Amino acid sequence: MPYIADCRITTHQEVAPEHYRLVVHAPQLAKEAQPGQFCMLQVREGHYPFLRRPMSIERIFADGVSFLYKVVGEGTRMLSGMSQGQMLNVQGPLGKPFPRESGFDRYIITAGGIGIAPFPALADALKRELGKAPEVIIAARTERFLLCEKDFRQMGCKVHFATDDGSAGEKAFASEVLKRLSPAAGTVVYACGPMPMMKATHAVCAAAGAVCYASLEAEMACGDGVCLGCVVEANVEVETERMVRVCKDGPVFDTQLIQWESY
Amino acid sequence: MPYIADCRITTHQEVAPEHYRLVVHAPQLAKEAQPGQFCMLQVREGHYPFLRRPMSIERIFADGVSFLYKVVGEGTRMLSGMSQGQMLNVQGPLGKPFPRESGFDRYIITAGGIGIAPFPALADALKRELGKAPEVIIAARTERFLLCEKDFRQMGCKVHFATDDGSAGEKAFASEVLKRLSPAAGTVVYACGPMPMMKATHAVCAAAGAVCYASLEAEMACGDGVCLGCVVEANVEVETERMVRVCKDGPVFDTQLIQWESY
Amino acid sequence: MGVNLQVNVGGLIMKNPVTVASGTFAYGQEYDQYFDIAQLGAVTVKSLSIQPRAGNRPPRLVETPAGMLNAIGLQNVGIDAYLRDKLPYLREKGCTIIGNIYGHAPEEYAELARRLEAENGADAIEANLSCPNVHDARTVRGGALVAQAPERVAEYTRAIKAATKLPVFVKLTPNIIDIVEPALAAQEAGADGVALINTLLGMGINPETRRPILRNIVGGLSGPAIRPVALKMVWDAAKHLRIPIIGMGGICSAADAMQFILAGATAVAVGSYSFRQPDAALRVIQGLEAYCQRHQVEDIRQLIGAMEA
Amino acid sequence: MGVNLQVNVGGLIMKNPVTVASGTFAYGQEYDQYFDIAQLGAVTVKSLSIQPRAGNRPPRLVETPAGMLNAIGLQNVGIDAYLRDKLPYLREKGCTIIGNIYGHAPEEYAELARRLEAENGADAIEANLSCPNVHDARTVRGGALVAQAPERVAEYTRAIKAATKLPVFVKLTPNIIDIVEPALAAQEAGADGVALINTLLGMGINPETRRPILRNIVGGLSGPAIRPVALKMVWDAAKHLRIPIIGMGGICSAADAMQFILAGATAVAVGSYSFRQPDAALRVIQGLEAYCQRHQVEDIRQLIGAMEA
Ligand SMILES: Cc1cc2nc3c(=O)[nH]c(=O)nc-3n(C[C@H](O)[C@H](O)[C@H](O)COP(=O)(O)OP(=O)(O)OC[C@H]3O[C@@H](n4cnc5c(N)ncnc54)[C@H](O)[C@@H]3O)c2cc1C
Ligand SMILES: Cc1cc2nc3c(=O)[nH]c(=O)nc-3n(C[C@H](O)[C@H](O)[C@H](O)COP(=O)(O)OP(=O)(O)OC[C@H]3O[C@@H](n4cnc5c(N)ncnc54)[C@H](O)[C@@H]3O)c2cc1C
Ligand SMILES: Cc1cc2nc3c(=O)[nH]c(=O)nc-3n(C[C@H](O)[C@H](O)[C@H](O)COP(=O)(O)O)c2cc1C
Ligand SMILES: Cc1cc2nc3c(=O)[nH]c(=O)nc-3n(C[C@H](O)[C@H](O)[C@H](O)COP(=O)(O)O)c2cc1C
Ligand code: FES
Ligand code: FES
Repeated sequence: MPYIADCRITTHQEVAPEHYRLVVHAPQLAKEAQPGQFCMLQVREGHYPFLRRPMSIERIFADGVSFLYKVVGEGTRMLSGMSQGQMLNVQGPLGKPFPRESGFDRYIITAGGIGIAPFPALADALKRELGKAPEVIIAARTERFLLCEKDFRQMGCKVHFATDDGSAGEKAFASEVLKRLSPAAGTVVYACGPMPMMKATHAVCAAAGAVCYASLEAEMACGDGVCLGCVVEANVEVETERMVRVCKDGPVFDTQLIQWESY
Repeated sequence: MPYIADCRITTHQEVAPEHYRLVVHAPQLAKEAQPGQFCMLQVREGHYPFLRRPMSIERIFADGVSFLYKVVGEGTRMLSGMSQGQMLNVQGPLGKPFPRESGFDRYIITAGGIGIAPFPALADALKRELGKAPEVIIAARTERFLLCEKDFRQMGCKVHFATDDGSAGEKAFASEVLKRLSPAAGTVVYACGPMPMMKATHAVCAAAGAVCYASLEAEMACGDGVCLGCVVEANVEVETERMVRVCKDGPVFDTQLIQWESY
Repeated sequence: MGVNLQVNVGGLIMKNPVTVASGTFAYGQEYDQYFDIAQLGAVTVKSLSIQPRAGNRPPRLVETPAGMLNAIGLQNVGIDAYLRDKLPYLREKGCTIIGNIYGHAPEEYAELARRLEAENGADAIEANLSCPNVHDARTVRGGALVAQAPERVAEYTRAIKAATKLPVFVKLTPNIIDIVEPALAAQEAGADGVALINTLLGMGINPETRRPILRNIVGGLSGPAIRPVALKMVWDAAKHLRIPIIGMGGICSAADAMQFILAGATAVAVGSYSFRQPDAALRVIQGLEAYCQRHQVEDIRQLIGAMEA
Repeated sequence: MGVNLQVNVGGLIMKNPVTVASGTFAYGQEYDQYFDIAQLGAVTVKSLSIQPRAGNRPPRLVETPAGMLNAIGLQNVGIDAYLRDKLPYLREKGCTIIGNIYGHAPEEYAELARRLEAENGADAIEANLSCPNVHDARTVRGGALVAQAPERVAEYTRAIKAATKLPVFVKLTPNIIDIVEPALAAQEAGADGVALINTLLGMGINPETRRPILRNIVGGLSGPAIRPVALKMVWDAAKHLRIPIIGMGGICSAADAMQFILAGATAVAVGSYSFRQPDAALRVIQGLEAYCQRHQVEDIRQLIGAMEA
């Protein structure tokens, strides 16, 4: 069950230009959170920004969680100005986690840019719970935005890099790297990143008969299924609805469910 | 000429409950500022609060100025959250300063509550320029809000206290203390505080034939004479206007000019 | 000091004057995770239509300075699923329910009101005659909303009143010259109250892509940004109406709610602010009680319309 | 890449599409302290009336979430003092001037326009038919503003057009169902452009004193809070008008200005935001140039109405 609390910021560091890791003290949240879930952060008191900002849970610790975020607008800029020791109002955990089912032959994570954020927690859980260290594809514009490599390596994951400019790993899209890894029936792929990247990932998986779970993004007001603002169009009806809420029915979806033609 | 600049906060301390002194590094401002003038502070980036906040200049140093303020709403609360080292966007100096004319027999300052803010600079200037250390009446709700006593004593000012609850000095209004000091023709009184206090001060001075200059308050948008939002009603026409702008024609007015009946 | 917060809104007894705005509280269950929603004066549910509605295509919302634009398009489960799946939860909790309804014609509103009464689905009806996101407000000129035409407001109100004995509130739009006209039309047609205001029409464009931010191009503006506009309309209407007003538009705090009550609202609704602060409405209730105590007001009804001009 | 920013607004050549909103820049001199105001596409002066006006009694303004309410009441020096004391400064600087005028009847507007033309007091006329703070918007029902009645808009426009050869822009109110109606009325009566929008009616109450915050009770809401509303009105009007639009309402940045241009505005005005940031309009100009360069647009006129729906 989600809850709302002022949480003390215990660590806040720039991990790459305009990319930050923020750790909050939140024992109850840590106990309930599952990889793939997210929180709504209240960046400021007052009316500006008016809405909370959704952020995936990056890692789950004994007494708190971390977020990994990129500054893209005013809300994230204001967030980046907060200091260790300050209180941040956090609502969560929200949304459906990544399914972690045993019985797959292969577990592959594929992340584009800041889409890497939910995966350290997932890889850790897959390793601990299923004894499977997933293979990880980390894609980014350029080398210095390839994040979390060390975390994955420490868990024993095999890491593949892809960059748009070839500054590290392959000069390729994440979906192309994925394709060369030859996913097949019996493979489960976890994806997060820009919409075109997830669309391409879905296509690769669908062609290969692999299962694909993607964590989608949408503008959110409530983060909790109330406002119906964050919907994406589904291929089939979900509980009589053709529109599915990213916040409550997702953010993680089996990609077969999504009507990718719209993107 | 006023200007706008990001100024580094060099000191920021709570001097009484909910009362703060803030010093900024602003050499140009310090060179131009006169006692009684004020600045418009931009409390935050973004659109909230939307308008700047007017603050009197408390002291003028070689390389900056100080403000003394009370937290009364969200803007001042946000301001109080700023830390030493951060940049504050300051517009100023604005408005007309306190006239500092020689030739008076007596110089009396009378301040109610946070109305004390503009007076350390004024007392200092009177002392330095005219060799006159003014008498000072400091009035407040209760003892711990009597501010700046030490500053005035160091300048050789005689200080009188008045509190609403009698916790220090006389249990009286500032205007009553003033009356007992017997201002007369040849006395100049400088006043700042809540409107009823300034109205009463004007009455005492008018009856005694003393000159009275008061620094008024009004909600301000531009602080620079543009919006016409901050007006008070004048007794006489000032440059063909019956409404005078607190920001540009004031904030310091000869109290004879103001139509006190409205307050 | 004991404070009476109970109000009578055109026959609907609310234990305190605070409800939530339709569409900002779904059917109550989600926010019951954060506070006991039975403490609300009433729960106003998302607009219900006869058939389920998928709503508009996404993107459907965007933040704006001190507010937000939405173009949900009345996505809702439909009256059947509401009565079957959503209502039991609210009734079990003991909530007072305002059933907000939306239809394509007076008959549909009447039918919805009849069903809600017959199946104990609501304790009062709020007729949404003013949703900017369903009629094609993008292209129709000269007032596409029922609430923009007083004679249509009267016609719809009469149809609903004929169909139910429940108190009927009519929800109006701020996109109008004089809010008093449709409000008086509603009153004369028998409405038991008016709900003011729905969202203001607005839009946003992404300059980088040169495309509208909302797929529907146009949406409804809500939040603190519009509060001064809503308050003015409530004050206008209160001067001319006998029937009570449910005031809404940007209410975030008890101080905001007090402005609406002083301007003449008998009850108030917390809307978009619940998205930021799910228990905002509860805090408003607590704040109103504290206000009355601080000001030694024994009965909040003494404050309705008590602004001293 | 050289970028052309020059636009022709119904006969008024502006070297860039950015002016300032009337009443938020006085007569230019104050803000010339902060930047060279001759860089503006035009300076739009505070509404001028035949006689000086003292305006409303204070308090006249209050901040609101992402905006402000004002009830200045068109305090101004009057046309004589303007021509004598304010104009020379603007002319010496080489500013292009939009003379905003306000009167009690068509004849007064005509007279003001005639004087401005005769004494070289403006390069175009903007007729303020929509100030919420002078007609008694507090008590008059059913549309107290000229801009709320298309036939009156036409009458006023014709009177002004008959009096001057200068381009005439008509400034309209957002407190209306369909902005296209008065806009078309203005166009058909010969207006050379419309200015959209004036402030939205609003109010505030201090709950502690139970008194209205503004002495006038009602004021006009401006600032980023109203931007989505203004943008929607500009887009609506642009679809139906031949004459150009000067867009305004909450513009703070070049990105905001671009939204209005893409929606169909030929020029834009920075209003209340200048109070926070006196050189905001200059930054908008610089930002528009940078935008065109980044998007490889050689002529900003290519972007007018270029939103892809
Ligand atoms: C479930 C979920 C999990 C997310 N997890 C992360 C994460 O772990 N790390 C991270 O850096 N970002 C994450 N995001 C995206 C993040 O929420 C946005 O980047 C952030 O809200 C932008 O706020 P802003 O004020 O800085 O930008 P704004 O000024 O609001 O907008 C800047 C740009 O970002 C887009 N944007 C704004 N809000 C959202 C939003 N809610 N969703 C998507 N795009 C948005 C705008 O359309 C605009 O293009 C997540 C989003 C969702 C929905
Ligand atoms: C020329 C001038 C000099 C000033 N100097 C000082 C000073 O040295 N120290 C100091 O503490 N305060 C000073 N003030 C008052 C100070 O500007 C306000 O207290 C401040 O703007 C309140 O901002 P806020 O956001 O905290 O309060 P808000 O939330 O905006 O308002 C809280 C209360 O303060 C009142 N208020 C808000 N803005 C103003 C304003 N601009 N003027 C008067 N009342 C206002 C409101 O009506 C409300 O009752 C001065 C005001 C003026 C006009
Ligand atoms: C996301 C969202 C959905 C809404 N859906 C409805 C609705 O279904 N029916 C309705 O009558 N009003 C609807 N509204 C309007 C609100 O009930 C309310 O009138 C408006 O938002 C103003 O209040 P606020 O500023 O407090 O949000 C909706 C508003 C929002 C923000
Ligand atoms: C303080 C103030 C004074 C104004 N005075 C006038 C005026 O004299 N004439 C006029 O046509 N509009 C006047 N306006 C309206 C503005 O010109 C503009 O239409 C409105 O503020 C919307 O723009 P903004 O949101 O950018 O401020 C005034 C607005 C403000 C805030
Ligand atoms: S963000 Fe409100 S329903 Fe998803
Ligand atoms: S604050 Fe704008 S004129 Fe004084």
